[in-house]
Amino acid sequence: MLITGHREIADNIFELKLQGDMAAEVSQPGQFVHIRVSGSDSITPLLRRPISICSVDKKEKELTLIYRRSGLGTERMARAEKGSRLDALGPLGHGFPVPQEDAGSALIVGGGVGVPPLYGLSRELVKKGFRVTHVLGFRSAKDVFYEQEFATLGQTIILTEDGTSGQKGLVTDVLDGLNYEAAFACGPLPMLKAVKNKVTGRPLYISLEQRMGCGIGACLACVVRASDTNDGKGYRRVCCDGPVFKAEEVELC
Amino acid sequence: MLITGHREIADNIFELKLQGDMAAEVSQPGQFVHIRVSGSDSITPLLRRPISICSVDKKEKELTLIYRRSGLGTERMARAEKGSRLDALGPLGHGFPVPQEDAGSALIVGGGVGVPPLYGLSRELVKKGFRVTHVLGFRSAKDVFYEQEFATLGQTIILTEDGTSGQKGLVTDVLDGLNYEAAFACGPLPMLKAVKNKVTGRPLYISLEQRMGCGIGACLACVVRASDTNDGKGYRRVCCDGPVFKAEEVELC
Amino acid sequence: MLEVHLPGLDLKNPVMPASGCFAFGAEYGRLYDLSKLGAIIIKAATLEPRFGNPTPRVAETPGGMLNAIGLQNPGADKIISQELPRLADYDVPIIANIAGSEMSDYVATAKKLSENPVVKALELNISCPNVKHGGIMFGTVPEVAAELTAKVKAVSKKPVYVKLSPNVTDIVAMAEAVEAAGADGLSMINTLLGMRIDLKTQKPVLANKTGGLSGPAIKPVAIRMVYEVSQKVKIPIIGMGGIQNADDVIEYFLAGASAVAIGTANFVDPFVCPKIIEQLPKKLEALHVTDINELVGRSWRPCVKKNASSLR
Amino acid sequence: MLEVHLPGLDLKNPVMPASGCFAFGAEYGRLYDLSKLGAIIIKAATLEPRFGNPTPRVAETPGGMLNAIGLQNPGADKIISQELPRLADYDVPIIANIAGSEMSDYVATAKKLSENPVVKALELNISCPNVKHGGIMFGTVPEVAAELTAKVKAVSKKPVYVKLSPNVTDIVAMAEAVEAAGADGLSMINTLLGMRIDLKTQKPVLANKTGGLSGPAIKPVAIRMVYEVSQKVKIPIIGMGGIQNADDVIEYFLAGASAVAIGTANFVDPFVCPKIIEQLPKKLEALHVTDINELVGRSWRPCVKKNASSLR
Ligand SMILES: Cc1cc2nc3c(=O)[nH]c(=O)nc-3n(C[C@H](O)[C@H](O)[C@H](O)COP(=O)(O)OP(=O)(O)OC[C@H]3O[C@@H](n4cnc5c(N)ncnc54)[C@H](O)[C@@H]3O)c2cc1C
Ligand SMILES: Cc1cc2nc3c(=O)[nH]c(=O)nc-3n(C[C@H](O)[C@H](O)[C@H](O)COP(=O)(O)OP(=O)(O)OC[C@H]3O[C@@H](n4cnc5c(N)ncnc54)[C@H](O)[C@@H]3O)c2cc1C
Ligand SMILES: Cc1cc2nc3c(=O)[nH]c(=O)nc-3n(C[C@H](O)[C@H](O)[C@H](O)COP(=O)(O)O)c2cc1C
Ligand SMILES: Cc1cc2nc3c(=O)[nH]c(=O)nc-3n(C[C@H](O)[C@H](O)[C@H](O)COP(=O)(O)O)c2cc1C
Ligand code: FES
Ligand code: FES
Repeated sequence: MLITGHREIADNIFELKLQGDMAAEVSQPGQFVHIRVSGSDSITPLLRRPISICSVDKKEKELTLIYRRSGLGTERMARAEKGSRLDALGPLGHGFPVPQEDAGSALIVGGGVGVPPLYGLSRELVKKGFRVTHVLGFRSAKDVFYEQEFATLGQTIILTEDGTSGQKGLVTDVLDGLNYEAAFACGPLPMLKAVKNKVTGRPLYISLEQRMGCGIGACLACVVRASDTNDGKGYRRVCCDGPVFKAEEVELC
Repeated sequence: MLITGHREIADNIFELKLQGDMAAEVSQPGQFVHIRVSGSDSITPLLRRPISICSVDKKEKELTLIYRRSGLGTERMARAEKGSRLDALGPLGHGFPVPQEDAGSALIVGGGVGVPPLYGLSRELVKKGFRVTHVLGFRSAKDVFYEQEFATLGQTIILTEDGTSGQKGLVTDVLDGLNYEAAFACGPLPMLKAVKNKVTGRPLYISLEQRMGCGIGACLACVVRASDTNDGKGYRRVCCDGPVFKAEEVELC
Repeated sequence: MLEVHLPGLDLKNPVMPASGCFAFGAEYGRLYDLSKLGAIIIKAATLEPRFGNPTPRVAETPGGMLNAIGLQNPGADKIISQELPRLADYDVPIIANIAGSEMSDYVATAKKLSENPVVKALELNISCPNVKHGGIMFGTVPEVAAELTAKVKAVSKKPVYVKLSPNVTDIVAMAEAVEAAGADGLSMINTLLGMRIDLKTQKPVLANKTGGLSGPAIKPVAIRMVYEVSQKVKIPIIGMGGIQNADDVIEYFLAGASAVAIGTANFVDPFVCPKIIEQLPKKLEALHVTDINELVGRSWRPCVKKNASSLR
Repeated sequence: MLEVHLPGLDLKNPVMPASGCFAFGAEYGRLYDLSKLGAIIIKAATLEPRFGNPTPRVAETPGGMLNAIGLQNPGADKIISQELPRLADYDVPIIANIAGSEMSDYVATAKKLSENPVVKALELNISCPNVKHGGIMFGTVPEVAAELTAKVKAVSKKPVYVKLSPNVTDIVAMAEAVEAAGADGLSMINTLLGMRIDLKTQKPVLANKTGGLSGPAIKPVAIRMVYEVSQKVKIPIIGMGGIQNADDVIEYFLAGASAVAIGTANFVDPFVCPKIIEQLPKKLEALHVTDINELVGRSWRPCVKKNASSLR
């Protein structure tokens, strides 16, 4: 796909815009693309990198991704220049289900680079008439991104671990007082577990991360155990059965 | 070094200009640089590529290289853009000895991408007052380069295997009639052998190619046998004892 | 020019996805027509279903990857009832990869799968580095490998290709032992045993600690083994390990392989198999080769075709 | 924080160039001060001079390289008379790598070199894949390796590190055998046996046909072996194979190495050794480690330092 925009929006956090026909195929917020960072004749890094679709602009045929520069692959990705092309496979996986009717109130909980797909989700929910509350946790002020974007969609509570921006604390510190009919979360595993404990009696959808090989369901690298011990398969693949699951469908460990 | 120029001057033949302090250290025509084509965090291609210095402009601190795009490394090299930087180690090796006095007549014989270092050599010889004759062989018209550049330095006989440019034939076809006191050759091994057979009773210097590891004399990848069976070491390293040798010093096989 | 005939396998071309990298074809079948493939080697089947190892199950390495999937599969019966019928719709031979912990598992699984009409050959996986029990002796002790091969041959209705492990001192001894025991062909190589340690956690990246190294990094090891073994055995070799493009396929043929399998590269480019199949004829023409079978073992065969000198 | 003490070796840092990749230091000594290095493992010495193999002797592979130098060296006597005196000028311990075709060669070479005051330890190369005679049995049969080790130990005036070959089914058995025979330490790993075939000539690129695979590609295999062996032996391990940067050095320490050697990377970046030595302290600080020796084997040691949890 063609890189139509690429900028650092927080400390080591990049917003990447990609234009191409794939945009038309995106069916749910929370799907991801699998990016080949190396050139076509390079073997470093060998594997593709999964990055969530943050939002999609079907008219402009444009996807927005947000990623953190951390290891070899994302460091390379950060060097990709506007105007050049990126080999992206997708859209992959099953994202967040957006109820087609019965608008109501939704809670969105995100942590770190788990936040991006929730932005696209929130836009869809708001479009459908939902009242959305966002609870977004970051390590520090320098890591915060998209605060304004979320704020225009609904109430937005920012937390940082060190208190340098928004409230000091973890996302789970503020969930108790909130009112919502369904919840959606994406972030590190400990956060998802804590959220799962807090959100009871209402549907909770979570997006998982797992190291991937193929990204399309063939290698079984990315499995998680199904919670139901009588489940026929016993597992789910994050890449194609997920990355989004109902919280009770899979074991978080 | 900084890439100050890069263009295709014949079919798959590129002229690359590099600027940097290394230019000041070049001491002989026929020395080479060892180029790391991959980025600093890439492992493809892993090894450096040896490319002869074609000519040096000490005032502009600029080296000119000419190379053929053939495999993985030179294909990458061909994509390097003017203004970007290239990791080059050098100048390496011992080049052609340019007699400090006793100007006379010299024969220069080159084949294919063996031609480049001979251009710098010819310039030096002409500067010292030598009368230089160039015999340059190529496969076909599309492979010929630097014909004009050589012509301004002295008589230049171009041969192509298919006769599409200059005379049809091999460089050795025309050597017999020529007059010279010393000869210098660079090109494929069969050519060097043939030249060695033709040039007798006069000093002949040849530049050899060999697959390299380190490029500086430490790994012994690039050895050739010494002709003298009583030679203490029994071998010479192309990268640091050469790449230029007196024809009788080493075995050509 | 790409047709290849091996025991039990009439292939329109010699390119097949490697076991474990293509599941049972459903996923890649959504991307392209599986009938383009020479064959499909399906994921390892065991007698009982297996869940496999904990995650993380993959890790990236320089020019390669480690995996420790641990033979996750739904078991032979479900493969037969749920996966093979779907594959019958394609015009492509299926090779069933068989694994187990005990000889009896292997034998029972081999019997079942070899009786299925969709399965055209078995690939006996004596080389999986990622399972705790069994496996290791089968793949590293020639006598044990030979015994297992003979037992499986005794029950199999289809030709048996034995998949060798590279983690041995003497690959030729392994190959000769299973050939003598009746193997119809060899698959080489399975993964090299490797490990990567995460500097942050200071522990192995893989939950299983060690894993199998695949990808371009291992190609020179595999080529060497195919080269050595093909000179010593008469049965054909399906070569694999690090194939990324048509040139790599030709390198395997020159080394002595009669067909090839592609694993890791499918993850890098899901269309790599059909792409290579499409590129091969052009590559062969450039080498003045009219039949890919001519290339088998050319790197060591003393007598090369008359026009070979013009190729240099 | 980088000081390391091994049998016979008091090193200011644990980083040394690997044998065969640094000759006798003269060439790299022109680029930087060799006293910066932890030690230098010099090129393999044999009793008699050797010319080595025909060229081409190196070939590039994905993420690695093959070499078949063939132990070219001027022989023990010339090394002692011409190379060692020059190395005496540096403040850096020298480890002499010893090779041979017969046990008696090894023993005689070991005796000579170990008597030289510049040599602080021997590295017994039982693993060179590139010589026709000898070598292979020494490096692959535990009993033979043990016998050789014992014989060399009997004559050596200096500690003996045995350099193991990765081309074996059971690296732990090899390590345990040479430890029992008196080895003071291990060097792991030598190169993996590999091959590359040239599509144009249709023959192996190397004149020797096969060669030893080194470079980043082999790192996961080496890490796995160091991890396995370090849990089973009490003698220290000099880890090597594919080290390119300070992170790789730390990965080797976590796996169980007590020092490291760097081979191929010197060809890619001639300053890689001093660069890594310079970067290590910063890397260790980031891991809250004050002494690199703390890291040895941390990936498998059950009990990690109290502050370890903060590192994750
Ligand atoms: C479905 C999904 C969606 C994701 N969406 C985003 C996103 O929107 N923004 C973002 O910043 N990150 C996202 N991640 C995490 C992202 O994939 C990793 O940060 C990235 O792969 C790290 O690559 P690297 O080369 O920088 O790190 P390296 O350490 O060099 O990676 C080495 C290997 O480990 C894998 N790996 C490392 N960390 C992770 C991880 N957390 N999850 C999965 N694989 C990993 C890499 O893919 C690679 O194969 C997502 C992960 C998944 C599974
Ligand atoms: C001293 C010296 C000077 C040279 N000067 C020039 C020059 O001025 N212009 C030019 O076009 N070429 C020159 N060459 C040849 C040039 O080095 C090779 O063409 C180049 O290394 C090929 O790299 P590649 O990645 O394109 O090919 P690949 O086939 O990918 O290379 C694979 C490996 O083989 C080595 N290799 C392949 N061909 C040669 C060769 N002919 N000589 C040495 N190593 C080789 C590569 O360096 C690499 O390590 C010179 C070689 C030497 C030894
Ligand atoms: C994720 C993954 C799973 C694998 N599973 C199996 C398997 O079930 N059975 C088997 O025989 N080989 C298995 N292999 C090994 C491959 O079939 C192949 O032998 C190996 O990966 C080398 O080829 P490559 O470098 O092209 O991947 C697996 C490899 C990978 C990467
Ligand atoms: C060109 C070359 C020559 C080598 N020569 C020797 C040698 O003489 N003796 C030896 O024990 N190992 C030798 N080796 C092996 C290295 O010492 C080292 O074990 C191996 O290359 C792995 O490390 P690396 O990946 O950092 O190169 C050689 C390796 C290379 C690349
Ligand atoms: S990454 Fe291969 S199955 Fe999910
Ligand atoms: S290339 Fe290493 S000695 Fe010449």
